[in-house]
Amino acid sequence: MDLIVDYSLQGVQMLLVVTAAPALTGLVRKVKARLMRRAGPPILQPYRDLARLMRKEAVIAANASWLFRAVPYLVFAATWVAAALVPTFATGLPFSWTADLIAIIALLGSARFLLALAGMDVGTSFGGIGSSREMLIASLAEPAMMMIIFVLALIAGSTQLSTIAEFMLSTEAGLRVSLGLALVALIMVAIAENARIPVDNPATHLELTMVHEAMVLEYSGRHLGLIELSASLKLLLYVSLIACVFAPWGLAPMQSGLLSWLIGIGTWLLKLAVAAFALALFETSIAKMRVFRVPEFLGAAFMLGLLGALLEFVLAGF
Amino acid sequence: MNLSVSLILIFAIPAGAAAVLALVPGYRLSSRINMFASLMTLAAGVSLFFIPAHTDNYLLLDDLNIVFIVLNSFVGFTTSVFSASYITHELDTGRLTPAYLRFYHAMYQVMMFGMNLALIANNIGLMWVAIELATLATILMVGIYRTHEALEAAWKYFILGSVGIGFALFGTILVYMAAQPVVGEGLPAMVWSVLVARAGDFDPALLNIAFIFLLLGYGTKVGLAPLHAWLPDAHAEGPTPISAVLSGLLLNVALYAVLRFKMLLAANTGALAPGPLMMAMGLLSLIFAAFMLYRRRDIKRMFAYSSIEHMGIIVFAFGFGGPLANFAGLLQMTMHSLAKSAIFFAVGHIAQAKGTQRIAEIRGLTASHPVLGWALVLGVVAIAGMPPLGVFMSEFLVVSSTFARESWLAIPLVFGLLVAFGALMLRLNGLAFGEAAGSTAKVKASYLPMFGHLALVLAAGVYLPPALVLWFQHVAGMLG
Amino acid sequence: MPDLGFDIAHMLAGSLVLVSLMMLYQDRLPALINVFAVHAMLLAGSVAWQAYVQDEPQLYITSAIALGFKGVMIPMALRRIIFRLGIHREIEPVVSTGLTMLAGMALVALAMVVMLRATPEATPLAREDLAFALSVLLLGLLMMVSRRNAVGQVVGFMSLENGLILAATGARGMPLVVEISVAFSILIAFIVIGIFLFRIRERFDTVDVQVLDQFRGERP
Amino acid sequence: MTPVDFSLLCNAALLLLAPVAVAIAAARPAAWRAIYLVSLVLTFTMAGSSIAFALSGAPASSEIFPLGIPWIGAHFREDMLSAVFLAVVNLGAAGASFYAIGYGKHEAAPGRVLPFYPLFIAAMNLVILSDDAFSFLLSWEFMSLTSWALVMAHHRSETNRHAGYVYIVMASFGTLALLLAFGLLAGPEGNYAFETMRGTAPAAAIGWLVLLLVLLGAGSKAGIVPLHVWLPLAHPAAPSHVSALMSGVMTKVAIYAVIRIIFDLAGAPEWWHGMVVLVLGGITAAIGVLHALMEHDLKRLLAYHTIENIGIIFIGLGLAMAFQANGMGAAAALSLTAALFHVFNHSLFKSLLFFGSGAVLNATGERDMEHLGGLIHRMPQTAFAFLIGCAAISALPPLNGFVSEWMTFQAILLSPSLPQWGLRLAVPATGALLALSAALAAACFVKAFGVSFLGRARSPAAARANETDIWSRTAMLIWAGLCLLFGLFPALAIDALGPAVQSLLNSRLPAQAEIPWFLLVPIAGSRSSYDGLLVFMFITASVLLSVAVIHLLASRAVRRGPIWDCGFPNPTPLAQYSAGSFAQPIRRVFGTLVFRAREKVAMPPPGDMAPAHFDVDIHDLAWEKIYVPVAAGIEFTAGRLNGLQFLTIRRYLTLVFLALVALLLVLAIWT
Repeated sequence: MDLIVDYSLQGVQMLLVVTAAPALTGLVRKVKARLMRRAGPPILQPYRDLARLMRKEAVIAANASWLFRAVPYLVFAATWVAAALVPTFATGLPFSWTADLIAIIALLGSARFLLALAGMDVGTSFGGIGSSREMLIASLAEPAMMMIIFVLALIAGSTQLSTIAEFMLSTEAGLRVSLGLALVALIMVAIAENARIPVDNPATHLELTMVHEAMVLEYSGRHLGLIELSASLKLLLYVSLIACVFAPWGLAPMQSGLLSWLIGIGTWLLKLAVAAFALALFETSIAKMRVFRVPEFLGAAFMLGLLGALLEFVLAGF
Repeated sequence: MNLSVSLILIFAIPAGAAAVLALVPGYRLSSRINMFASLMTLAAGVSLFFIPAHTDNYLLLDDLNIVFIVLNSFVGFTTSVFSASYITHELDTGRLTPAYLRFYHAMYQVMMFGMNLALIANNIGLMWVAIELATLATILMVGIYRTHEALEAAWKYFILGSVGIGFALFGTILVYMAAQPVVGEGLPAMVWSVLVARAGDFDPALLNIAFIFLLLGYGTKVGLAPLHAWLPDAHAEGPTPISAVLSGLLLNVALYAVLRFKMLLAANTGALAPGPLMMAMGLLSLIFAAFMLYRRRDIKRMFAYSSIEHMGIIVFAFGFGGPLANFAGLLQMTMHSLAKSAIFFAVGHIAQAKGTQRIAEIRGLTASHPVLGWALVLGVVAIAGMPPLGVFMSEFLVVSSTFARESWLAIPLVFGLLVAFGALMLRLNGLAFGEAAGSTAKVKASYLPMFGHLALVLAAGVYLPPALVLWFQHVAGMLG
Repeated sequence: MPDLGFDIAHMLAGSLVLVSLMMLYQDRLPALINVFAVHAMLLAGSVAWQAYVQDEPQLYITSAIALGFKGVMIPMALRRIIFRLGIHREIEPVVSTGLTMLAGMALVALAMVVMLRATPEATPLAREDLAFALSVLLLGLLMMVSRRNAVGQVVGFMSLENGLILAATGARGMPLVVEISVAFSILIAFIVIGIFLFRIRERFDTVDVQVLDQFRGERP
Repeated sequence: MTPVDFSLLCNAALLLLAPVAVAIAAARPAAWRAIYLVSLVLTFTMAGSSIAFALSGAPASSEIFPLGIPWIGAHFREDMLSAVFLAVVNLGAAGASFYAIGYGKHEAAPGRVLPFYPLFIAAMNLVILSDDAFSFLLSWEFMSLTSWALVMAHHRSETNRHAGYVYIVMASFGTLALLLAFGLLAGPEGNYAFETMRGTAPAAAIGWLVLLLVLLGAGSKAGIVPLHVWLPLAHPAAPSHVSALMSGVMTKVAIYAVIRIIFDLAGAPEWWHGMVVLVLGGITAAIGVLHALMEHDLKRLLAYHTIENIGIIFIGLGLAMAFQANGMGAAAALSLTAALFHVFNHSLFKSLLFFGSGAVLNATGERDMEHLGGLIHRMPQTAFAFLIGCAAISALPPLNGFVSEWMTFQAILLSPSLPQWGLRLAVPATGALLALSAALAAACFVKAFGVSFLGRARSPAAARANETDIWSRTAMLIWAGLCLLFGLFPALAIDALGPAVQSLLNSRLPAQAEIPWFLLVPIAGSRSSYDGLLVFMFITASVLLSVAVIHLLASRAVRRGPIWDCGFPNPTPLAQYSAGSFAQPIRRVFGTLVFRAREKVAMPPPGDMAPAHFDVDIHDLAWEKIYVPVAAGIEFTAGRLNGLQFLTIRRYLTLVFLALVALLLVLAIWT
């Protein structure tokens, strides 16, 4: 019986993330539009976009390979699995042991690897530019992320997200400088990873500044739909990640009842909304930076993370 | 038949053969006689294993010189085989005339006579005479082509060699002077076995000076830097069989003399330790020759410098002393003789095939002459101290025993080895590989001596027969 | 008698050193050859005296060789060579004569220091003789390295060899001395007549070793 | 028959194969396949027997022959550690042989490859089996020699000859350094048998010297920075199956040497020894991958990645040393297991990638990626296998490369409990370098795969390429399958490594195979866990689900059209993003620091129709700051001393004279 409940909980989480993801994107867009004194599309617009894209026939370049067609599915699957492994409303789900934080980040890395390859498949200059820049950003963001993971793992003694969240909920955690550093760094990484302003602009098709969009330029139809959904999922994943580590309130512990799960879902949605507002506010108040400033941006994130890690390493003995 | 007669035979056969060869006009016959006489000498040398140690006022047979004699007669024999095929080509190209060949063969045996006599002599005066005889014979051989370069090399060899002769004689006289008050006047004071037995009572200071002169005198023949100058040119300009004999034999004979006197000094507690001097000169030769290898343009001259390098290692090992280093020195000497003469065999044919000795004009040998080319590769790899060839084992022992006792001394040693290695491989790269240059004409070569030597070196790198090991260990113990 | 024997031997050996130094000082070939003849004659005297003192009659042979061969024949031959080649005018020492003399003095001093310290128990005769012989040897070598001309070098080599004979005869009862002196004489004859003049002149028309040096190996 | 006897027998057969190969090359060149077939059978049986031995956990078996140094003899021994490395070597060799059965057809000079190939494999095996210093070094140098001969197989190219030269000199340098290390361990009595070395731990004072010499000796073979310069030259120069062996396997033999000496022979390590190794590993990883990114030659790129992976392995080894020095057995076991597992994984995917590059080389005649492109259409199976290899080496889940890197990270995260300050600072810094190199590796392989296999063909040769032969393809696909297999079931390998780790550290990871779902739990479940199988199953399920949903409920129509490219498609393939342009952003970020990279743009003046030129200067600082000066120094000394060949006789006499005077002076002064 417990087993069925456990598994269905996991199923719920999987469904939850995939359904909530477009809404998060829609909310961010809506808030941004409102902040710019535009009406903006409705929050549910991304769902309609997705539905339309899915129904359309896919136009593929004549020389596209099988890889080009397989990548959207693979990217979506990897991102989805990764997102489903981050605790959203409850910790200790049965499959949360499958992958710890390092593996989740690596899964995202797999997705990005494939997407970057797809960008190069047709053999265009835009695809190449996008892949190249995406990998540059990733190669700087991943070490920074790893430093953040170090900090968390050192504090919580684990890289398992459920354990970290439970530790953060307990009183032992307290306020630490290194945690603050890690939070700032994590936000910076999240911005870069999700191709948000100031690193990239998800709304632009202005060639020279594109990163993510340049990479997926050749996609259309259901393939594009899957990639957009993956992007939304990734945003959701990072928000959930920040939420579960730095704001773990409301997370249902293991073996708890229906009520706490509902509370968990409720608080999680609330957190998403707050994050969407914050993100929109941040994006509207800042200008996109030049691509070659990105290393500095991520370098700062890396330094913050390293600083946090060093602090923890050095203090660990006391 | 009483085998003791082979004590006499090992130098009597060459002497007789020299006399015969001086009279035989046909070069085909004389090269056969040369081979046969060398084979007989080898047989006599091998038979020495079966007779008891011998000591009288003139001749000495102990475990130390058997090693040298057998090695000497063996390489002498294989070189005579190689020489037979080599010389024919020289006659064809007109570099030598039949008259000169007659002289050449006679001198070859004179040289063997001198070397074997030097090795078996118990009398230091006799040894001196014999070594000088061998030297003079080689000087004549070096100049045999009568080109400007050959004459110049012979002249240089002659002058430097004569000074060396003088030094060695002075050293010998000093040893006599040291021995005379103890042993008494006359012949016994020049008999090595007597000297070494009573060396403890000699005047140490006189022995010291004597050793310096002997080291410099015989060291000139060994080719130790800075006394080496004759060696590269003599190797480069003489006929290749002579280069092989010089590197493979004459250097060893001179080294043998140094070793004998080292033992004499070691037997006197008051005398200075000969080791450090030998080690210093050995290291100097090694490092100097290693650097000199880089700029060589003549293939034979390059391998001559490699001989200097190896003699440096060997002298270093003997100077270092102790059973392990002495063993390593003996092994290194044997391996070097075999490998270096094999290289010269290959180089001789290569130079004949390509019509030049210039390194720059010999390229891609493994492509144009696969057998010769790979033989050269194998030889150079052996001489550079790569496994599984024998030099690797001896260098392993030299370096590791040095490192175990005097760690810091291993650093210049290793440095020199590495520098020399770099140079040899650099040249090998150009010689054996790349697009073939020059003539690709087939050459009639006798591969047997070459591959015979290399096979021995290869076998020794993996497996040393216990009898040989015991023998070498015993000799290493004698050397102290 | 031992005293007198020692004194005379000492005097003869000492004069050999002196003559060696004189040879260093000569800068003309004919004069050098003359001084060398004196050197050889002194050696002959010394050897003869040793033969007498040691009662070793065979040493008279060595003495005779020194006198006849090195004191007379070789100098004559050399003189003929240099006159025929027209190089009798002068020789060019590489370093100045003064410096060479100074170096010679230093070498003699070194020989003395090394030898006299070396043989406290040896008979004084042998000891002094050896010291002088070493000096002569070193001076001969110095001569060889300070002369550019081949004749000068040969003379240097011969005086070196005179030192050897001096040492050998000074060694009481040393066997083979005569044989060695004969062998050395042949060697010198070899140098002077055989290889040297025959081959070198055949090829190079001069006996200046520097010309030979042009054919050192490998120079492009 | 004991395991060691069996392995020795197989190796003897391999050694005997060489003369057969010579005969074949001379008499019946058509029969070349036999060599590879026999090598395949022999190595495969050896791999099987050593795996069986490693799993059995049986005691070591040894053998002494009266060979080598007479009074020591040739000692051979197969214990758990050697069994692990024998498995790695022979599995790699079996793969290479299998591949070569097809690939060898294209070999221009089989006579220069066939005889040395079995010798090379045997030499590597013998290094691992050796149990005394002499046999070890003999096999070690023989391994260098035979691989040098293989590098020189294509000797007509100047680059290859240069590569061979640099290689053999570095190899000799390494051997001499190892010789000195063994000299230290053997002590003045010359106890060269490992048996006696094990018994007598060296004095603490020389421990650092042993470490230094081992790092110089084995490190130069493994390719740690700055001793790596020969590696990107030599590995690509050899025929591709040999490159796979050199990169995938021979470097592992060097790792074996490090482990054998440091963990087994040299006694307990000091903590800062671990730190040195760790930091070197981190630097090596980062420098290696950055060089790889700048490289456009496919095989050289792979060779530089070998350097990176060696760095990762060294990080694991350094951690193990540091933990072991502090008595933290479990953590040390984790680190060492991670390192060993990475050794195994790297041998798999690096061989695979070299196989792929060999296939590309054969099909197109090109190693330069700027002339490739679009090969995925022409060589789909090769492309697929190569892609798996790329993903594995980029440490992407669910493949095997990720597992070992993940374990290394887990080991790094255990380091706060280390007491030393130096380590506490060095470990996170190294972790950052490790993370950086992992991310850069992914970038690099996007470039490698993207430029070579994707896009449009940049040269006619690439456009005409044909899929490679069946043997090579099968070898590649099997190896790709292995990469996946050990990504999904890492517990298989990790448990097999257990006895070896146990024998070295006296502690090991808990057995993983009993945990359900093949979950990997190195320390404790609450701390960290990873399950490649489940991840893979989830992804597969998600893919299937989304394909099904979309195809059933939405559209499945596809239309092929022209390239869109934002409306400006350029028909010439040269307008594609090239390898150089792909690497440009990263070069901008790291280039000035690591390579002193300079970009030169020669833009013609307005109106001039001449094409603009763009050049990049990349410098290998290790080469320029260490090797070039050393070579110049030797050259200079040789030049100065060379004058001594051309002196006059008088001057030579002067030398003799001075030597005499000097010695007499010494005598006068000293006595």
